Amino acid sequence: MKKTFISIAVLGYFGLSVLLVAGLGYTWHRSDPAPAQPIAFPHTVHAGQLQIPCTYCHVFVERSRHAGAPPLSTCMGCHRTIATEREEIRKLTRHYDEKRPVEWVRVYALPEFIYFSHKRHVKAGVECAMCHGDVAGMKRVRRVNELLMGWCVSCHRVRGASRDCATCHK
Amino acid sequence: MGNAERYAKADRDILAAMEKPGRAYLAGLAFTATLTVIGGILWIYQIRNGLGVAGYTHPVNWAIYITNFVFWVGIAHSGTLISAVLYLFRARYRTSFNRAAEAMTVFALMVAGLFPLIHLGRSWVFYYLLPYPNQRQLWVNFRSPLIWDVFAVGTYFTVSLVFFYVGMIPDFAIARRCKEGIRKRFYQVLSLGWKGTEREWRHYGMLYLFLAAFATPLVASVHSVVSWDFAMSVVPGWHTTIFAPYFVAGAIFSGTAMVITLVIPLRKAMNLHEYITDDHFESIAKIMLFTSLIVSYAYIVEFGLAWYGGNVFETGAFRYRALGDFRYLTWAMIFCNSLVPLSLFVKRLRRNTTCLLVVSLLVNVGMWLERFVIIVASLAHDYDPYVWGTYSPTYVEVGISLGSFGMFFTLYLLFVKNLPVLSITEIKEHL
Amino acid sequence: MAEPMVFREKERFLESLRELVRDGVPRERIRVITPFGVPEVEEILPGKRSKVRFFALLGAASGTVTGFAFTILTSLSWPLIVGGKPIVSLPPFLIIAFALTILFGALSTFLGFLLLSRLPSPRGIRSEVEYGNAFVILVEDGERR
Amino acid sequence: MKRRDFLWLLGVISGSAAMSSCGSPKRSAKFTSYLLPPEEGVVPGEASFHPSTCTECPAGCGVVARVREGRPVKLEGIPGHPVNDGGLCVRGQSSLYRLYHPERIRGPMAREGGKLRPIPWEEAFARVAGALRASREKGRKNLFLSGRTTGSLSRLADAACERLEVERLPEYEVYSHAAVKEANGLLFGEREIPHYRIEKADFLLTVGADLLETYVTPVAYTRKLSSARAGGDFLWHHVEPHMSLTGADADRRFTVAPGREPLLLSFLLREVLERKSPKIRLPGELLAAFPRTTVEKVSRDAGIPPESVKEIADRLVAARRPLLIAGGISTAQPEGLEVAAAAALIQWAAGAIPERVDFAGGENYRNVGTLRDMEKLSARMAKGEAGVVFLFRTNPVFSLPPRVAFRENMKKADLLVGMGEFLDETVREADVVLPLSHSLESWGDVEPRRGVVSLLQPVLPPLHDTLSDGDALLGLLGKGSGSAGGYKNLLAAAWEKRLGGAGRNRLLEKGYVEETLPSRPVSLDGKGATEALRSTGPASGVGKPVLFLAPSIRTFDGRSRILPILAEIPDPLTTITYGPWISVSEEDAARAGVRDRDEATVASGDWKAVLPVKVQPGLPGGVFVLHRDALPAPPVRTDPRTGGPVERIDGISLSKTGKTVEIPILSGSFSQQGRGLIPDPVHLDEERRHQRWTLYPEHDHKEYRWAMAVDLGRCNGCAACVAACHVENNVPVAGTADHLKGREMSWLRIEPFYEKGEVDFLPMLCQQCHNAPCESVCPVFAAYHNPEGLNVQVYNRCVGTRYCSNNCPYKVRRFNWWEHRWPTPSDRMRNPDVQARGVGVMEKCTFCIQRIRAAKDKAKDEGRKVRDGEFTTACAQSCPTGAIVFGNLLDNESGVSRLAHSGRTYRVFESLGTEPSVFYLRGKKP
Repeated sequence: MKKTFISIAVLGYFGLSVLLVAGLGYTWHRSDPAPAQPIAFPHTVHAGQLQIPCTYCHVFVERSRHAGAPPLSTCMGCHRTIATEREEIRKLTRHYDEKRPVEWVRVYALPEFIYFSHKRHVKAGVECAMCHGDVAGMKRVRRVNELLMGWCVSCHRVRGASRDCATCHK
Repeated sequence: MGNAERYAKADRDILAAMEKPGRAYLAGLAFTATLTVIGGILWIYQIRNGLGVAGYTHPVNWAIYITNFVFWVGIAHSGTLISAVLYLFRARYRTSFNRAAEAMTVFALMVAGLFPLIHLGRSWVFYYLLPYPNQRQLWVNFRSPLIWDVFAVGTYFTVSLVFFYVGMIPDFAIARRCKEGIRKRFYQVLSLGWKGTEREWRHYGMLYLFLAAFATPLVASVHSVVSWDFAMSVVPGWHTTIFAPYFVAGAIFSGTAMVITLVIPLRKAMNLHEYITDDHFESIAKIMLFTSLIVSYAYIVEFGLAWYGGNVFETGAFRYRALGDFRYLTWAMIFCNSLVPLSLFVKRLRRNTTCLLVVSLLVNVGMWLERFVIIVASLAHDYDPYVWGTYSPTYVEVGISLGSFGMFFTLYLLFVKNLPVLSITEIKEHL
Repeated sequence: MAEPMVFREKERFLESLRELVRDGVPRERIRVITPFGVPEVEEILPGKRSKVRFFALLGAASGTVTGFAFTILTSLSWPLIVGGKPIVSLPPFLIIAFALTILFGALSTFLGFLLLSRLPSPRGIRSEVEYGNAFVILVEDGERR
Repeated sequence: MKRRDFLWLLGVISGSAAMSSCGSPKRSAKFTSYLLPPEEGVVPGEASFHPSTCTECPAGCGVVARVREGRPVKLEGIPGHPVNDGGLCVRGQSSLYRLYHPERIRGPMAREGGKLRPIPWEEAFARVAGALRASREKGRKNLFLSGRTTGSLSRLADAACERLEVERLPEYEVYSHAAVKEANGLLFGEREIPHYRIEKADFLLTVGADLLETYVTPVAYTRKLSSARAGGDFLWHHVEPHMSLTGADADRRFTVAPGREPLLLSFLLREVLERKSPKIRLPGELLAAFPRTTVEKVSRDAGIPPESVKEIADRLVAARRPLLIAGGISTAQPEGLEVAAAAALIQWAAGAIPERVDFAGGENYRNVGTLRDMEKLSARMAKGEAGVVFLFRTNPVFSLPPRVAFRENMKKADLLVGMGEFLDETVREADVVLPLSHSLESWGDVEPRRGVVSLLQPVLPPLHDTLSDGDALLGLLGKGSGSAGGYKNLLAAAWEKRLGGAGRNRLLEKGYVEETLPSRPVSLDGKGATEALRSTGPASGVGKPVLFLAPSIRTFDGRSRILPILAEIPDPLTTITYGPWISVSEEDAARAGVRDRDEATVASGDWKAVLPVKVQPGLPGGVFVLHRDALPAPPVRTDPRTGGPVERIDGISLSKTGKTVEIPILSGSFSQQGRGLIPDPVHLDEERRHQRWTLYPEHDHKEYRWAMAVDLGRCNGCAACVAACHVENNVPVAGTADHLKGREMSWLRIEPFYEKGEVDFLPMLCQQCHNAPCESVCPVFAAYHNPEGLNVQVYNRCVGTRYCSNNCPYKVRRFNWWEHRWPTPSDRMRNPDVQARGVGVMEKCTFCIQRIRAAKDKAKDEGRKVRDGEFTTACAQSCPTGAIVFGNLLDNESGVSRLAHSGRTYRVFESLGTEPSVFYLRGKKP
C-alpha cells in the first residue's frame, strides 16, 4: 500500500519533470535547423569546390549589420552561360527575367531585441566559420548553433569584447 | 486518577479532533476552498491581460499585493516567537499554543510567498529572481532588497517547516497507534518509525533546542529584511531607520492577534478547555498589549521625525498620510492598533475570550491597514509634485486578496483534522 | 532477548531502572522506551552528550562561508555597477550570509538528528509493537552483543 | 531600376525576425535578395535620409525622413532650411503617424445606395468626367474648393480647372488671417501676410499673435526669436487678451481687456509719430481713426497698469529696430481691422517696412479666401447653382459655423468629389472619394513663402491605392488616368524652367531652394483704409465676459486631431491630454464655484455647450478660452469688413451642472510645493551647499560620459521634444482610460509650474543618475549603470517588480501595464533600432542609446572618438529653440560640459545625492 503510494509519487514527479524538459527542448529547437530553400543553392559547389570567397556574394557583411544575400545579377553573371540547363538555374533565370526577387528562408535569426552587426564582428577578425560552421561543406546550409546569450557571452569573455548589456540589448 | 489514565485521556481528547468531520467543518472548508479557487482564476486572468487589470497608477507601483505579502509574513512571526523564543524562555503556557502557532507560521508563509510572484509584471519569468547557474551566465543582484527577501523568506519557511515537523514526530507515533487503516500507514511513515528510546529522546532534545535557537534570530531578522524593502528606498515615508524594529514589533503584534483569532474558536470547537486555559490567553494578550505599545510609539516617532526634521518631502509625505486621500484609513489604523488594545490593561477584559476575539480581529484589520497606508500613501505623494496621484483597488486585487485568506484558512482547516493540534507529548510531560 | 519490563507509572519505572543499575547491569544492555522525554533517565544512565551540536556548528559555519563566497564570486563573475555601489559590497552580502547560516545550520542539525538516532528506521515504521503510554525497560542479554 | 522598386526591395531585404519581446525568436522569417546591386552608398540595415516637406500645417517646414528598411521612421527638420532651419514642431514630429494612420482611405470609393463602396480609379475618374459634362450641359457651375495650395500644385490646379471649365474658388483655411491681409491690402495694396524678420529686430511687440504655437509659421518665428535673443540686446513684449503659451514665453506679458487693443495701439501709434519719427506724416482722416488718448484712459479701459503702458511705449520709441506683429486672437475680434491697421501703421511709422516687415517674400496667403467667401459658396450651392463640387484637402463641414449650413447646402450639388486622406466630416459626405497619398508618398513642391521652394518626394511607395495630389489632378484631366509618375515629369520640367538644372539638383539634393528677392518698398494709401475704418464693424456684442476660440498648438485648426500621438501629449499649459475642456480664470472659477473637472454649461444667447472646467492661472477674469477644435461647428460670426471670422463670443455665462467629468489632467500639482524643482535664481549659492560626500569608491568612465543640459530660459514648453521622443523610441499610445489613471507612457514630459500667473516649464526625462537609486533595487540587473554613464534598462531581462519606479525620485520610468497594440499599418512606423516593449516591462529614456550606438559604430569604422555635435538625441534635435544640448561630459570642449559648468547650472533634487547627468540652466531668458 505505502510502497505503491510512494512509487506513484516518485514516478509522477520524475515523469512530470521529464515532460517539462522535453517540452522546453522542443520549443527551443522548433524551427528546422536546415530549411529547404526556394532554389537549392549548394554552398559545397560555390564555396567548396570553386573556392568563391564568402564576401563575393554576401557583399554587405563588411559594411552593414546584415550580411545580405547576393543580388540575382551576381548569380546571373555566371549562370547566363554556366549550367543553364539545370532545373534550379532555370528557376533562377525565371526569377531574374520576371524581376521576381527570390525569397530565401532564414537559417539564422536573432530575436528582435538584439542588436547584432556582422560588420563589427568581421572587422574584429571573427571568422565566418566561428559562428556559421563549415558552410563550404554543407550542401544545404544548416544552423550549427542556436545563438543563445551564453554562447555569445562566452566568446565575448574569451576575446575580451565588451560585456556591457547595452552592446547587444536594444 | 493516576498518570496512566491522564495520559490516555490526553491522547483521546487531542486526537478526538481528528475524528470524522462535522457538517460545519465541511461547509467552512468548502467556503474557503471556493475563495481560493476564485483567487486563482483571477490571477490567471491577470497574467493573461497584464497588470493593467489591477488598480495600479503611475506613482503607486506597489499596492495591495505587497500589503498582503507584508501582512502574511507578519502573521507568520508570532508562530516562531511562541514556539521558539518562549521555548528558550521555558515559558510553560507555550505548550498549549505552539503547534497551532507553528502551523500558522508555515501556512502564512506559503500564502505570503505567492504575493511577490502575483505582483510581478512578468510572473512567468520569476526564475530570473533565483540565483541558479544558467546559460545566460547571469546571476542576481545581491544588493537588491528583493533578493534579500528571497533568501530571508525562503530560509524562514524551510526552518519553520522543519521545526513544525520535528515537533510532531513523537505525536505521529501516538497517532499511528490510535488510528487505523490508511491513516495509520500515513502516520507510521510520518513518524519515521519513532520508538521513544532514550537515545532518540536525547538527540531529539538537543535537536529541538538548536532548532529553537536557530529560529529565534529569524523572528528579528526576517521582518527586518522585509522592512528594508521600504527602508532601503529613497521614498519619503519609507526611508527611515526605525523601520526594522517597528516592523518586527508590528509583526509579532499582528501574529499574536492572529493566534488568538485562530485558537479561541479552535478551543471551543474541540473543547480543549483543560489544555488551553484563560491564563494562557491572558499571557498571550499581554504580549499583544506590549507590542501594541511599541507600535504606537513607532507611529509617534514617525510623525515626530517628519515634523522635527522639517524636510519638505518628509513633512509632505506625513501631512498627506494624516490629511490626504487615505486619512480615514490612517485614523482607522491608529484606532485599531493603538487605542483598542489599551483595553487589555484591564485584567477582566484580558481573560474574557469574546473581548479578546474582538480586539484581535480589530488588530488584524488595523495591521493590514498599517501596511497599506505605509506603502500606498507614501508612493502616492513623493518627490515630484507633477506625478502625484492616488490609487483605488480593482475587483481583481480584492479577489486575489480574499483568495489568499481562503487559501490560508483552507490549509488551517485541513491541519486541524489531520495533524495533532496540540503537542501531546509535551502536555503529558507537564501533567 | 529478555521480556520487556512495562510500567504504567513513571516513578515505579524510575525506581526499577535505578535498581537495575545498582544490580550492576551494564549500562549498554539497558534500553528504555518512554512516551515522552524523561530527564531523570539521563541521570540514571549517564551517556555521552548528543553529537547533534557539532552538526549544528558545522552547518552554520558552512552556511556563512557559502553565503559570502557565493555573493562575492557571482558579483565578480559579471561586474555591473548599480547605484554607484562597489561591486563587492559586503553589508548586503552579510544579510545573505546570515540567512544561509541559519538555513544550513537548521538543516544539518535535523540531518544530524536523523543520522544519530537512526531515523527513519524502516523496521520501526513497519513494526506493530506499541507500548503506548507505558514506560519500558529492555535488558538485552550479553551473548547477543 | 525605378527608385520605388528599389525602396521596396530594401524594405523586404531584411524583413528581420518578427517582433517578440518574450525571448524566443521566430525563425520562419524570409529575406529577399536584390535583383541588381543597390545604388552606391545605400546599405541594407543602415538608415538613409531623404529630404521632403512637412504638410501637417500650411507653414511648410523642411523635413528629412530617416528611412529604415524602406519605411520612414522619423521626421526631422532640415538644418539651414529657410523656414524652420532644423527645428520641427510637435505637430510636425507627429505627422508621421498621419502616413501610417490605420484609418486612411485604402482606395477610391463611390456612393452606391447611400453607402461608399470601393471602385477602380478609372471608373472614379470616368464618373467625375461624366458628371462634369452633365452639369455643364445643365448649365450648372462646377466648383473646385481646396485648402491652401502653393507652388506647382497651385498652378496645376489652376490649369486643371481652366481645362475642365471648373471655377476655382478662393482657398479655404480656418486661419486665413483675413484682418491682417485686409489691413495690409487697404494701406499698402498688399493683401498678404508679410515675412516678419524678427531676427533683425531689437524690440518685438506682439499683439495677440501666437508666434510659437500656430501663427502662420511658428517654427520659423521660434528660430528667429532664438537667434534674436542670442544677439543680446533684444526684448519681447507680448500683449494678449487671454493666456497663451506664446505669452508665457515672452519677456514681458501684458493682458489687455478683450477688444481694447485698438486703444493701446492708437496710443502707441501717436507716441511713435510724435516721439520717434516726427518727420512721418499720416493722412489726417486716416489718423482720425486712431484718436489721441492718454495713458490713464488706456490703462483704465484696456486694463493695463499705466506704468506698463508707458514701459511699452518707451521701449517702442527707444528701440532702434522695433518690430510689431499683430494677429491671432486679437485680429479675430470685431475690432480686428483696427488692430491690424494700427499695427501696420506703427510698422510704417517706425520704419519697420521693408527691412523687418518684408512684403516681397510674403507668406503666400493671397489665394486664401475668407469666411465670407464660404458663406457665398454655401449660398450659391443652396440656390442649386453648383454642379460638381471638388473638395480638395479641406474640411469645411467641421470648421464652419452651423449658420453657414455648408453640409446641408453642399448636398444640393450634383456630385461631391471628396479628395483627401481620411473620411473626415466633409469627405464622408462625398459621392465620389478620391484618396490622396501622404506627402511622403508623393512628388511635389510647396512654396511656403515667396521665393522659397521646398521639395516633396516619395520616400516609400504608397501604402494604399492612392494617388499623389498632382497625379490625382492629372487623372481628372484624363491624363494617364491614375497612372503614377505623370506629375513627376511635369515637376521636373517646371523646376528646370524656374531654377535651372543646377537649382533643380540642389532642390533634389538639399530639399529646398531659396531665391533672393529684391525687397519691395511699399507706399501708404490712406483712402481705402479710411473708408473701411469708418464703416463700423460687427456689433461688438455686450462685451465681457467673453469666450475666445483659440487655436491649439496640438491640433492647429483641428486638422491634427486624428493623430493619436498628439492626443497623448499634454496641452502645455493645462497638461490635459484627452480633451475637450474650457479654461476658466481663477477669478471666474471662484465666482461660479467651479473647480477642475467640474462640468459647466457655457452659454451666450441661444448658443450653449457643456464642458469640463480647467482653472487656468494667469488667465484674466471675464475671459474664457476654448480650443477651436474642441467643438465642431463653433458659433463664429463674420466680420463684414474683413470677411474674416470673429472668434470671440461675447456675453458668456458659465454655470456648473453639478456633475464632475473625469478628464486626464496629468499634472498632480501646478505648484512646486516649495520643492525647488525650478529654484529661484536668488538661491543659487544654497545649491552649492549640497556638496556630496560618499562612502563608496568613485566609479569612473573611460571614453564617454553622456550628459544633457537643458536651458530653462530657452524652453518654451512647445512639446516638440515629447513628440520626437514618442516617434524615435516607439513609445506606445496608451489611450484615455489609462491616462485617467495616470498611466501615460511618455518618456519625456514637460512640467508646467505656476507662480502668480507666471508659468515655468521643466522638461523632465530620465536623469541618468551617476548614483541611480533605481539600479541598486533591481533584483535581476535589468537596470544597471553602463561604462558610459548611461542608466540602461534591459527590457527583456525585466521581470516587472516596479521597485525601480518607486525608487526613482523623478518618476520617469514607465511600466507596460498592457501589451500595447499598433494597429496596422502603424506598426510599420516603429523604429527597428529600438525594441517595442512587451507587457509587464519597465521602460524609460536612455538618451536615445540607439543613436549613440550608431555614432560609435561610425566612429569606430573611422578609428576615432565620437565628435561633439556629430549626433544628438531626438529631443535635442527637434527643439526649435535649441534649449537641449547633449554630449560627452568628459570632453571639456563639448557644449554640454561647458553648460554643465556654467554659473546658472543646477540639478533637480541635488540634495538626494543621485548625481543626475541632466543639468538644468535656471532662470529666465539668457
